[in-house]
Amino acid sequence: MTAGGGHHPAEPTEVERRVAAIESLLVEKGLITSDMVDAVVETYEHDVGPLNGARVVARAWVDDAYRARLLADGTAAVGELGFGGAEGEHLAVLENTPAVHNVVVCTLCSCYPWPVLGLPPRWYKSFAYRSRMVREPRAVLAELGTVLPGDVEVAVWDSSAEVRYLVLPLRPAGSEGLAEDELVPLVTRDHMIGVAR
Amino acid sequence: MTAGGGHHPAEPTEVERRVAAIESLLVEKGLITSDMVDAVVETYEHDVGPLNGARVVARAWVDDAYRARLLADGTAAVGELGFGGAEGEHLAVLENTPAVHNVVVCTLCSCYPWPVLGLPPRWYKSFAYRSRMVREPRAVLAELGTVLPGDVEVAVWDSSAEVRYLVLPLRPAGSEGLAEDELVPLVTRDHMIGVAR
Amino acid sequence: MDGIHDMGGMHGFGAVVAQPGEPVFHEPWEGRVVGLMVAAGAAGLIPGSLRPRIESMDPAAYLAASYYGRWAHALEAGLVATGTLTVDEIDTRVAGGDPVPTRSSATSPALVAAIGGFLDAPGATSGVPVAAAFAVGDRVTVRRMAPEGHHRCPRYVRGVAGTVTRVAGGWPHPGEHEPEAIYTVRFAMADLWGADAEPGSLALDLWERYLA
Amino acid sequence: MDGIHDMGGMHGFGAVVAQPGEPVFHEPWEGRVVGLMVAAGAAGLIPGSLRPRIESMDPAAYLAASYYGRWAHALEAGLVATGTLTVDEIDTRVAGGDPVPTRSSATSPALVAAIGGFLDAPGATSGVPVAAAFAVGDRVTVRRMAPEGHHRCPRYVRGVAGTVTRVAGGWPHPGEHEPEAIYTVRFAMADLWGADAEPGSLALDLWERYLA
Repeated sequence: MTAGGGHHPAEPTEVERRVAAIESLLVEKGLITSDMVDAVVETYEHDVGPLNGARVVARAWVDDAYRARLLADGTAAVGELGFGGAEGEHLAVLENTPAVHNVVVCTLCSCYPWPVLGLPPRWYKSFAYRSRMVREPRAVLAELGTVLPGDVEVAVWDSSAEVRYLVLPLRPAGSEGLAEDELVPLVTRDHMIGVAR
Repeated sequence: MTAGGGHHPAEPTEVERRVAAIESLLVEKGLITSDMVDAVVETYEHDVGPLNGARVVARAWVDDAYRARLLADGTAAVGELGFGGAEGEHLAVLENTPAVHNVVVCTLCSCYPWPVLGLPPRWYKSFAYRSRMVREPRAVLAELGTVLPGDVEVAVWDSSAEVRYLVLPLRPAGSEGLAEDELVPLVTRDHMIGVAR
Repeated sequence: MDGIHDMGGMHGFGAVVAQPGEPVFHEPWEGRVVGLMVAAGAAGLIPGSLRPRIESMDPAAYLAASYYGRWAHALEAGLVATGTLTVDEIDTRVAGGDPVPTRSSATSPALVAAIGGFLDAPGATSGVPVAAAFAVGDRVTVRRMAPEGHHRCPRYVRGVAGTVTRVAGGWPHPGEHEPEAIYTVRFAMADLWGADAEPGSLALDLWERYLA
Repeated sequence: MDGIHDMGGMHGFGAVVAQPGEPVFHEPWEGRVVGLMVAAGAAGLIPGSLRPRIESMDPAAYLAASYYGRWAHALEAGLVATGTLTVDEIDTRVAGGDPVPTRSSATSPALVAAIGGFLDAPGATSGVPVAAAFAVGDRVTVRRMAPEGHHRCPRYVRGVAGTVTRVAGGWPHPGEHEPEAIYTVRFAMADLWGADAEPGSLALDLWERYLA
């Protein structure tokens, strides 16, 4: 994406105009350069996304020692694969089991483990998700297409302080013969937030 | 006031247009008549307001037996003076004393004792008043110009259910020689909500 | 429901600003919306209560609207819910119509009298006599809950212990028909808001089902 | 502050609707606002945290804005607070300007690298070692409070008892500099939302000052 290069099917909105005005003023004053902004946009549009997390999960599925390190110190183990940084400084990994299903929300804001999942989707940031997931997780999961058996315990994590959470999903039945690289595409963002099982 | 007879210095707002549309449609369908609406507007613009409450308070100040009846059964005692009706079906009167100052709020809505105070002022309905009066009454009272001595206990009443509350203020010092009719003008709406002492 | 209307204790709404000499209605439409609500009620066009309709507004719309703007929403919602009007016909009239409402040539002395009766209806300080599980002086704790339906138990008292100061009588809980005891319960400010709260007390009226 | 952002448990916000194949940024300006926030931070133009600036938005504006709309508010508020820009000059540019931002001819390889460094900075799962009053397995109760300042203790856990499941280490509380212990505390859903709540548990991370 280049700066403001998108087409505008409708009139620019007030917020769009204000953001453009701020960028123009900062650039014209020489306080920032366009390539600084571009670098961030490029990073989250192309480099940092749920594929990072999927690689972490696939490694944990095939490598028990890695899995143990991941659960003991998420940040360090994720760092072994080259991932880390803003909003992932303090990562903790929540292991799903046949008995327990973990799901993550941030009621106060929309905190999210950027280095392994990228930037959050709209529904994660929605007031509906933020308000409801802590009170009626099964109802919200069902709306998102995930109906959990009654004997699975739901554990909700509200990432209210410094730690960001990543769910380690169950390895799918029937995937025993697959190699690490073949497992990666089976892992979705929704698995790692916990809204898919 | 006649229907829609106010001048419009600015373009009619969306809500103004919708209310006018609703009134026009109901009238044109013969479901209501304009004089029904007029009667309500007239009632609250001219007939029912804080002067009613002031008469109740003045009576209580000069007539101990009335005061006792008022505190025992607000609705009945207010009814003795001819006041009653919607949002005053269940009135309770809160007596200020040198030691205790009462103040009324409705956090969930803006409940208010209409028959004795009329319709509430904007600040009573404001989100600021509704949110803050139950948490920091002294701070809010001070913003409204009422600084209470530290030794006066503040008792806040959130009219959350069916009862509506009216504060019976302290009779002002120096008013001992005044007759009931002379006391009436000393009683303000703010005294009877409890935001003035 | 624990909706946006339940704002007791919240920060962020700014200062309380009074306007000396404020009129009863700031704009003519404010008076009309109150009049329409009462008139439509007297004419049997809107059953049920205003408040659930206001509380079910979209929260952003709730905060953006004025008090009588929320009444206007509830008026429309009530008339649409009963099939008295449709959103389409209101939209059409708004798009093409005059902002000055049509005046009827007819008058309704009987209904105007009925309105007077409604507005002047006498009542009683207490509800009907009813069995009460708690007595004045009892310590009670407000239950934890998250009701979907309309209720009158603000979040800020949940889990807090207070003292019954009055057994007010019985009224039906909103949406029901059988009376249930209501208690005035007094809480210490520090129990609601922490040790650094302002001193003093807060009282509110709670149905028995809210208490343990 | 216990502001509009503290919405855990509230009703009224509707259904959760996912959009399959959603782009990272729905509009170019959303990407620019994230980029500007990071770039302005890297250039030292905005000290302090994003969140207090978002939380202090007018509540109606908060609910009316999108997520990146709230970032845009915080970006502007931060730049104005430091005197980097004025509201007047932004308003003037908005009124007269092009919605396509000016592109600089200059580049900043060093600052771009610094951004890369910021975005890739390694960290640690736990904060620094710090004295901790509670241990794993302890029952703790969240204090009643009503803090004016930025904090991370949602209202829905106030007064509720839970169990410490992890002593996470020490971090400074927002707005402070000395580390203080953070605990992961697990609550039973029924203790938060009442006897008819969904079964299960809820965990969150709480600074020691929030607990008793």
